[in-house]
Amino acid sequence: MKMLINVAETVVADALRGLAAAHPELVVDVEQRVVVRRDAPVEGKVALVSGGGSGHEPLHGGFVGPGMLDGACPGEVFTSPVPDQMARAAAAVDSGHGVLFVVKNYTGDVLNFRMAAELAEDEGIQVASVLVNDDVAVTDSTFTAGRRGTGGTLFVEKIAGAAAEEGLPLERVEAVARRVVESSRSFGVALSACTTPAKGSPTFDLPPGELELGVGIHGEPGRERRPMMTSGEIADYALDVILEDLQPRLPVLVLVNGMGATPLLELYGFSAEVRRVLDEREVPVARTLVGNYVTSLDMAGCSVTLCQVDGELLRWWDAPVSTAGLRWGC
Amino acid sequence: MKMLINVAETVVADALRGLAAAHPELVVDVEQRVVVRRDAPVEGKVALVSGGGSGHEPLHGGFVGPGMLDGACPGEVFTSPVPDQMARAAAAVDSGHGVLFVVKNYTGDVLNFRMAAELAEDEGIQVASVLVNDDVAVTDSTFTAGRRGTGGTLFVEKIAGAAAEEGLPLERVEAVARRVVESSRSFGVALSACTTPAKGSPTFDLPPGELELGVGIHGEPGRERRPMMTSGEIADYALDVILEDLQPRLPVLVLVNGMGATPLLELYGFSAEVRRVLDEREVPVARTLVGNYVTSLDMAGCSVTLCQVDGELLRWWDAPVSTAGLRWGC
Amino acid sequence: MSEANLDADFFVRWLTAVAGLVDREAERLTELDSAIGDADHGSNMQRGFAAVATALTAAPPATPGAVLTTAGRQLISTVGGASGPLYGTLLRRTGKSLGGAPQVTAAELRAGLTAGVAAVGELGCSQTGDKTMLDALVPGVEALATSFDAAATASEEGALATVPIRAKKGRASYLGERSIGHQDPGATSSALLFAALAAVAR
Amino acid sequence: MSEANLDADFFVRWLTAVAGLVDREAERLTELDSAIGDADHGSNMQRGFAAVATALTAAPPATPGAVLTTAGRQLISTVGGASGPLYGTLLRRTGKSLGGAPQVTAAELRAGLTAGVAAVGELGCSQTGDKTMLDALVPGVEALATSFDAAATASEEGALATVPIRAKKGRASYLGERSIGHQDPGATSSALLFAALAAVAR
Ligand SMILES: Nc1ncnc2c1ncn2[C@@H]1O[C@H](COP(=O)(O)OP(=O)(O)O)[C@@H](O)[C@H]1O
Ligand SMILES: Nc1ncnc2c1ncn2[C@@H]1O[C@H](COP(=O)(O)OP(=O)(O)O)[C@@H](O)[C@H]1O
Ligand SMILES: [Mg+2]
Ligand SMILES: [Mg+2]
Ligand SMILES: [Mg+2]
Ligand SMILES: [Mg+2]
Repeated sequence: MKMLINVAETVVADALRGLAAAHPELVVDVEQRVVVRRDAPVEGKVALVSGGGSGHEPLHGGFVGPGMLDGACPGEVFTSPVPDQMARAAAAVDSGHGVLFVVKNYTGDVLNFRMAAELAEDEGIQVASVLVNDDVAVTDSTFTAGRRGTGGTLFVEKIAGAAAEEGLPLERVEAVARRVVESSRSFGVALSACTTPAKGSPTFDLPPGELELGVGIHGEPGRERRPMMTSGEIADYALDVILEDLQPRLPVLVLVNGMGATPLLELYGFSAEVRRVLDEREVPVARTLVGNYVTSLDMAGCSVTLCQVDGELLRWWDAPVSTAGLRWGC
Repeated sequence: MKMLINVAETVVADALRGLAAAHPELVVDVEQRVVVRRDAPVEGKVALVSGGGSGHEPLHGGFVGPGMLDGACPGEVFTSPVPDQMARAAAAVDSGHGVLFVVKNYTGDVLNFRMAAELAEDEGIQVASVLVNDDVAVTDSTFTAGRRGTGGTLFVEKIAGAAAEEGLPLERVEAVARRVVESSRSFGVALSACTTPAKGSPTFDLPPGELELGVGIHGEPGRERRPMMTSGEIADYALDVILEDLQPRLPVLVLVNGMGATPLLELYGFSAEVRRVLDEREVPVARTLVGNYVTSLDMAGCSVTLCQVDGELLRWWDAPVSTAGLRWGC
Repeated sequence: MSEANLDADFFVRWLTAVAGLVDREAERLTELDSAIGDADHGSNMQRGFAAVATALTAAPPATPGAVLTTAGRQLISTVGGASGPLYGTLLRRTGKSLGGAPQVTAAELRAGLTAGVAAVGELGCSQTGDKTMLDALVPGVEALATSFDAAATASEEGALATVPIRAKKGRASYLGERSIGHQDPGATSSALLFAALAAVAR
Repeated sequence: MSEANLDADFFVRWLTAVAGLVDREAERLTELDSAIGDADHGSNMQRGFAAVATALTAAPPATPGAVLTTAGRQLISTVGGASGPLYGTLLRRTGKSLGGAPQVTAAELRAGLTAGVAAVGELGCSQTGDKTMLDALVPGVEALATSFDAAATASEEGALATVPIRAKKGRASYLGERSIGHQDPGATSSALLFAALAAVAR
């Protein structure tokens, strides 16, 4: 498998060097793998820190900046970062008003962030954590590690980031983040598997004429495999699952997210089908975002995330944000 | 080849429906395939119209909005749009101060835009055109159709768009656009071929262990094929070709552009190597943009574009822009 | 050359026949374009001539000139790419030079096509030997002086003769040396125009 | 169980042996993780134990407890993923329960490991039968009551016994039924810990 890399061992460090070169508004510690806003700590503001395995770019490093995250910690490809990174990030961004950890629900992320919270609290930093688990493809039961965190993470980081920017205290920013988690549901499909630099071959086998319904962002298997479907059929299927679970009573934010290798032309076509289904189901759409935001390296496919929002959450969604990966209003 | 589509025949129309649903700030005529700013025509402003074959998204439809294009005309996948589209777009955006056509140098685009200019002029619209031909992989001689237009198009549309927004008259906006063309050079590489929906199989054969140096954004062949290279070697090669031709005396804008299927993680890593080479060559870098902007469907690979800028061009580059694909400062 | 007068209906039948031929040969045209272009010439021609046939059937123009200008306008409005404006110009210019006559002679058609082909070269800044549609159009029009069948043969031969040429215009020119050994898709579709003309004239 | 006293050097040799074994088995661990996880367990363990070996060689701690807490800290700081905190906690908690003694008996080690393994279950909210490292750790520690070799055998058997289990924790749990028939990578690496212990004790 050909990749635009030097060697597998340095992909994360190389990417961080590139991020640093392109974004002088970020402080990138390539050695320690910590990305923070240049103006951190922001006086009087609760800070948001997230992180996770690399390979999902622009998540999370691309979401560091005014209106979203204060710091991010990239791990090895598809491997949770270590607690030291998160504790270091927390120390770099804490203005004394506390830090919210935004954690995607994977065992590794959960455990490492938990340890990081202990380390940070030892340093006198007030820490709260919110667990993002929006992936309805996984049954949340005592028989699984619980729903995975995927596209909903973007909504959590954006909306809680705006709430923090407004000066809300830690408990309230945490509560906002939790509200967003409770309001978000995602479903992903893969048309092809992704290839990690370390392994060099696809992480799973997907026969030519089939697609994986309910795939995770690390190529985790989904609910089922089916013969290839049209984008209209995929939208019907994905929204069926999401809407059954979410049962929205409020307008929704829609994220049509590319997994990495699916052309934007196709993503926009798919989002037309998503809108069709939502219209048919009489679910009002407040905003739609289409693009590659929570990716899975070079996987072909997409995910849909809905987040139902009241006026307050919508206002925070619309609030200015200025990051490498998401930017508006400023 | 699996695609996230309904049928090949409707991909462009489907994508336009999706664009319309996601972007209420655009007026999308799905039938006539014209995308314009909702506030067009903007009083007192020269209007910019571009277009070309689809499959390069977000180019051009994703660059319609304040600070950049007033209108865009998407053709069939990899096929120039027809003159009627461009003439219609020109009529929709002209405030009486004239329209600048931004044309990528492909025979089809050139001929169709030329006819569109005649049609528009017949309607009393003042039209100027600028030809973007930044691809140094093609020898510009009487034996070719000339250099192709690729990544430089983004610089032209952004910078001339800012100049137009400032109220410059048509001849001066045209002159600015021409200055940007003269200051821009691109070079692209493919790690894999792209697949058009109509054909359904890769547009060219690239053996597993090789890459195509100097590829075009429609999968046109490049200068040579070589055994796979590291991202550092690719950066050395591409910038050698570009710098030999451009010989910049001013700081440069750098665009590290993904062809579609290359993960952002790799693009950032590659841009670190681009910066290394520019540092070694003592070429000062004014700004760097990394992402998928001028794509080639699901091709894996990237291109680099340099544009040397004086203070004025840099100011226009930094000026606010608010489009689906590029947004800052507003 | 026969003295038979060609009326509007003849021209409608000609272009409808082209539409049929292009439909049948679309895959081959795309295959040729795939080798030295961007694999769309077949679908481009199909889209264009289907629109031509529809327009001519819906409201058949009264004169040969009007048939051709209408058809040319349809091509320009529906094809895009390089071939749309070029073929559109070919038919429009030919149609214009036929004027408003209700019938034309084969000689008049030849004169008209000569003007049309010249306009193609002007628009495309191209000439024979560049490995383009001109390599089939020019010999085709010349042989029209003999007969429709001769024109079909000559344009077909012209298309075949593009194989060893190195492309100087259009997308194929990017290939340089590597364009040698492939038949030009546009020249191939041009030969279909003359094939249809001969068939309809029979 | 032998009465031999285990000093800091013994623990350094143990963990260095683990590093060697993990290095040798990395590909197999990743292969196992590829089937029911995300194909990184081998490289995770390699990275972690390489750092442990380096740290212990650079500045060998004076007591068994310090060796283990240092090693655990290294794992936590370098591995990431699920296995980093879990193995890190295992070694740290074991080390802490050994206190500051310069030498410990095998029985004391077993008591320490019992506490360490309990901490793993607590941190991971997991228990034996969930198809995790616990399925090798728990029987391994139990069999330590007999001998180091018995512990190696028991943990190896525990790892093998994960094959028919349906995963309830970690990444493999997403697979549901489809996790059945594959050996758990973490249980497999846990067995390596005991294999190294037995080898060093011989
Ligand atoms: N400058 C030109 N002059 C004449 N014919 C040209 C020129 N450029 C291209 N062509 C013709 O157009 C054909 C390609 O048409 P088509 O594939 O439909 O358009 P595109 O190249 O835009 O994809 C070529 O095979 C060639 O015959
Ligand atoms: N909750 C848990 N409790 C105990 N062990 C666990 C738990 N979750 C995962 N594991 C162990 O971790 C192993 C996976 O480690 P690794 O692949 O390094 O991390 P990740 O799953 O984050 O990629 C699994 O095989 C399993 O033995
Ligand atoms: Mg992992
Ligand atoms: Mg084309
Ligand atoms: Mg073509
Ligand atoms: Mg793993």
